[in-house]
Amino acid sequence: MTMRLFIQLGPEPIPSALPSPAPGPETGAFVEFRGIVRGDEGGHAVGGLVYEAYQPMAERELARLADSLGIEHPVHALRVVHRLGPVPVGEAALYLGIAARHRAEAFAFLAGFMDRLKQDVPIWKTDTLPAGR
Amino acid sequence: MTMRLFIQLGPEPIPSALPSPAPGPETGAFVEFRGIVRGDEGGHAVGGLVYEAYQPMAERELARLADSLGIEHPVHALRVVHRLGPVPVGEAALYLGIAARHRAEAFAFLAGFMDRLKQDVPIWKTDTLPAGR
Amino acid sequence: MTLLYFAQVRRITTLTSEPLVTESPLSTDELWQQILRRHPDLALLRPAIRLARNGEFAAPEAVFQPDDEVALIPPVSGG
Amino acid sequence: MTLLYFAQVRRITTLTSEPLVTESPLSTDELWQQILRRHPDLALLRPAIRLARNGEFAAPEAVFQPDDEVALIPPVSGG
Repeated sequence: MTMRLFIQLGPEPIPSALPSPAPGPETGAFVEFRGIVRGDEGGHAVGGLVYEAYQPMAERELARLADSLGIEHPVHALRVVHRLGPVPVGEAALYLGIAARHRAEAFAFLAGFMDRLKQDVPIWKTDTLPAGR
Repeated sequence: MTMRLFIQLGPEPIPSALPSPAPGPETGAFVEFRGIVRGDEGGHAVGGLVYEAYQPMAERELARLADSLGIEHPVHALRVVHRLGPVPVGEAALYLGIAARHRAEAFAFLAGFMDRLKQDVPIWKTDTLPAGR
Repeated sequence: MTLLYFAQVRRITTLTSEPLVTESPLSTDELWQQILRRHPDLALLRPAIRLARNGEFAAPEAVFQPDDEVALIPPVSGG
Repeated sequence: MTLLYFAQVRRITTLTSEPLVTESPLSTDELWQQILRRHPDLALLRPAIRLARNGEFAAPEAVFQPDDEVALIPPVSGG
């Protein structure tokens, strides 16, 4: 099975709604995850975080990760968006949208993808923004 | 920790975007799941499914399930929407939105909630709609 | 007592609900005897049906009161 | 060879990239010797840094060519 894959890294805010990456009649489960910047980082109040990427490698690693996980947990399609630069508290730094036939594949893919993203994809939190008042 | 809980059962289509049930600065993970009607059911092409509920009990069971799972996997808030009546292929019959501090709680809550929803909540697929052409 | 029928159960009874007049409380077995007297075709499905009393799953030792709302819950399939 | 620096590594080198002129291919150890000669303060971080060669993680036995793009990848923290 071929997985449809959409990868996007950039400074734009992540939209509050993104279409399913595989809207066909064979999709029974659509799971979305947003990693949201919290108002505290290491115990300190912050106004946001700043993300940086080694962009071409990050995109390639994300695609490789998707392909490799897709063998174990076949899903129809994946959309990954990672915001770069400053991200204010309450906004999403990361979005994943996974379409699959059944929820079990989608859940397993999601958990595995997040674990490996946080190990192998060259994206960094490099700074904090000052907390507002 | 108190969980914010929004439960809605009814015939209206589920919106393509629903706000996070806990948009505060303490939320680091927002997971959404849509159970979507597929174009095949038991090997036959269908145009949709018809859902029926014992509504007051279903709402109570959903709340009870959320409370009980929230002890094991503390999350900030849950929104559950289940569409009733006819649901065409490609549209969502079920929506879950879970806000939590970390993704691990949200993922565990989501998987556990789905397993138990499919055992204990009095909602049924009662019929299929004829496949279009 | 009001009996509520859903999904497969409703297709067998061809009713969504019906009254069951009883003067005294009924045990689970007594209630099932009354139900099966009216709808013998439910016998096959009985092992899969859970009873709910006033909107909550009833324990096997539950006692059903004359004014209870009792739902027959066949295997669920939501989501 | 072009060296790329990110995150903690960039804060130590105070550069995002710099050229490293070499006539012959370098082993991982030889490359690190060159890097640490320029930026000795990276020594402490070295065990945590993975090298990427032309956008892919390099195996320990990798050989770095004069025209490669080499990135120093400190522990990542995306998501």
